[in-house]
Amino acid sequence: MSYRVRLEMFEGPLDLLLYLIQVNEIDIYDIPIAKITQEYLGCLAEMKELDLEVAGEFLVLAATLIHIKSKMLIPVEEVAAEGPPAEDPRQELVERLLEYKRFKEAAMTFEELEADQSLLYVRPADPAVPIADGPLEISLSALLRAFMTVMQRAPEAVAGEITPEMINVGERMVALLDRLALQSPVLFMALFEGVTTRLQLIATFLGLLELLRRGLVRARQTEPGGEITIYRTVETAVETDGHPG
Amino acid sequence: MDTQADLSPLGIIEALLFVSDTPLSLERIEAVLDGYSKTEVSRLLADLLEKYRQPDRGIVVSEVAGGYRLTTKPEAAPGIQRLRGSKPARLSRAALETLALIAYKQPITKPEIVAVRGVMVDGVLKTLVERDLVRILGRKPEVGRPILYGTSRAFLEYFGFKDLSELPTLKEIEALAPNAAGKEASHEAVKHIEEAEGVVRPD
Amino acid sequence: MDTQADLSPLGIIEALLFVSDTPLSLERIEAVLDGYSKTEVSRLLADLLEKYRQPDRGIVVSEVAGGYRLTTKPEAAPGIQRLRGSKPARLSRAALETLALIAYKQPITKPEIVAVRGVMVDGVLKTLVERDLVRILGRKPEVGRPILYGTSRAFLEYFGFKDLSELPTLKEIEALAPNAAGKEASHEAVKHIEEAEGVVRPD
Repeated sequence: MSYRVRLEMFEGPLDLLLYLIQVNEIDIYDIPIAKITQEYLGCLAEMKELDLEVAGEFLVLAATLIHIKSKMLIPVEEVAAEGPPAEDPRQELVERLLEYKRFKEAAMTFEELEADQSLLYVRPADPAVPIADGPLEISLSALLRAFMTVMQRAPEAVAGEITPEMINVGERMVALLDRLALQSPVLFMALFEGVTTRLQLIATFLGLLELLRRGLVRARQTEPGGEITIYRTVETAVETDGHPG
Repeated sequence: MDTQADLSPLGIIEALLFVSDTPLSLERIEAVLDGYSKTEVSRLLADLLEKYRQPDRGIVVSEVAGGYRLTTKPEAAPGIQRLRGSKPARLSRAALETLALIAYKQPITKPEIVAVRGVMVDGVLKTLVERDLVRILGRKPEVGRPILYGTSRAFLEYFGFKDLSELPTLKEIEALAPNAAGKEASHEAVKHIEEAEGVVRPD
Repeated sequence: MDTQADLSPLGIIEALLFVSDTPLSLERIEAVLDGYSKTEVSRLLADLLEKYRQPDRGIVVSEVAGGYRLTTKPEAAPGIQRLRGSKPARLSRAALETLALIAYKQPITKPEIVAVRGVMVDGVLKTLVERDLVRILGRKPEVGRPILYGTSRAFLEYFGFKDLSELPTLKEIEALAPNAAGKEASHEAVKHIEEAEGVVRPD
């Protein structure tokens, strides 16, 4: 090879492949797989020290190329003139390459637009602007970040103690409490009515266990093997009752 | 209103654009001005744009992300960079590719992005969400319920688009694009989603 | 378009004043303009002041102790106030953190929230309940019968989730949110995101 290639130059295996196709002036619709595979593997071989994760991505495509190459070696049976043409083993790869190329080119357009826009300056944000009383504005990302921050700051023991690990469980707990607010006691089995997926079933059960553990509900079984009933121990609270302010 | 009677509506709009840290939509200006119809506000904005279109002005009114904003002219950039002693940071190529993919294919999941780019995108996606160019739209109703990503209003501002319909047309895949029509349709769908989410305000 | 020669020095000064968050002194402008004497800059500023002294302008160049700056005219104040009043409100950092905690750890009591956040949360809780983001689920049957809090229907609707199980999981958050090292920076980022995201909750 007359050129030296460094993997960092490329945004991934498809980018590298596109580059090889371009420098060799190859028609993307008729890729000489044997030649391009050899070049591609040659590039990989030059990388002595590779980030394992990155290498993996490049190796996956190497395997694909080798697979296509092997398929190309199998002689195509003569097909009757009116029969459907045999599918080219390269077709899927070509489609992927073209799809990637479209977005790579779009990214280049974006880069130009970014360059243009970076020359336009807006007024610096005024820190004195008071928070208004208008409709509320929160972003989900902001909420997630707030949660991460609060959990990172929290004393470990405390944070762990009130952590039901799965969010689904928390959701089920609330749903169960709501259900029990309407009707209590209720039959254990009735709490699972309308639960269709196994995951939901497990979540509901774990939610119930957690409620029991926290003493927010009680379970009662009058006789062995008999029906289990669930009681709500949470007391109803009106919004103003005991609420600060 | 008496106090503001001293100042022309043009002046008020100019002041509003000056103090706002996001582009102001026609509707918001109309609501603040009070007593002027949308058509009138629209005409006033056109007047203001015209007034600012003078060669010796250093700032201009431009239309972006469903609203109007004041920015400096590009020719003033070297001076501003000297004043600040720095240039604005740019996105990496990986970030730009991922962003392009999200912009055209939204709503899109992480696995779908990975499938096209052929590389892991966790780090890049995180950066884009952090910079608020990309936002979470919800979850895809399929196994694993992956998170759906889309572009934000900040994205439109960042690249100077009025709305998503202004995205440059993607080059069609020649011979191998039997579903090109479907692609266009999905682009339309995205626009509708955006409108519904209030990111792009229909004029 | 790439050289600043295309823009008059007057335009450059206007742009500099526009982007600066503090008044600019004559010396500072002179240093940036490069090639203009102090007297010339002084004259240019006088010109700019004059140009801005038009009755229908909403902004003016004013001379203050530290130098020159652009400000809105006092007559524009009522309009600006209305604009800010219509501006989507943001939750304080404390409110946002408490809301996040309730969202992910519900049902949760006030003492539990306090234990995690390490500060009093009465005011914040009140705001969240008033804003209808948080609801009271009931009282925990233990000493003091603390109130149990959870998120409301409106909370889900606000973020477009069908139910709580659609909230991004902890694992997904970790992949998207900044780590401990970026804590302070994240505050800034959060602020920008809130400003940029054009989601307005129907009241």
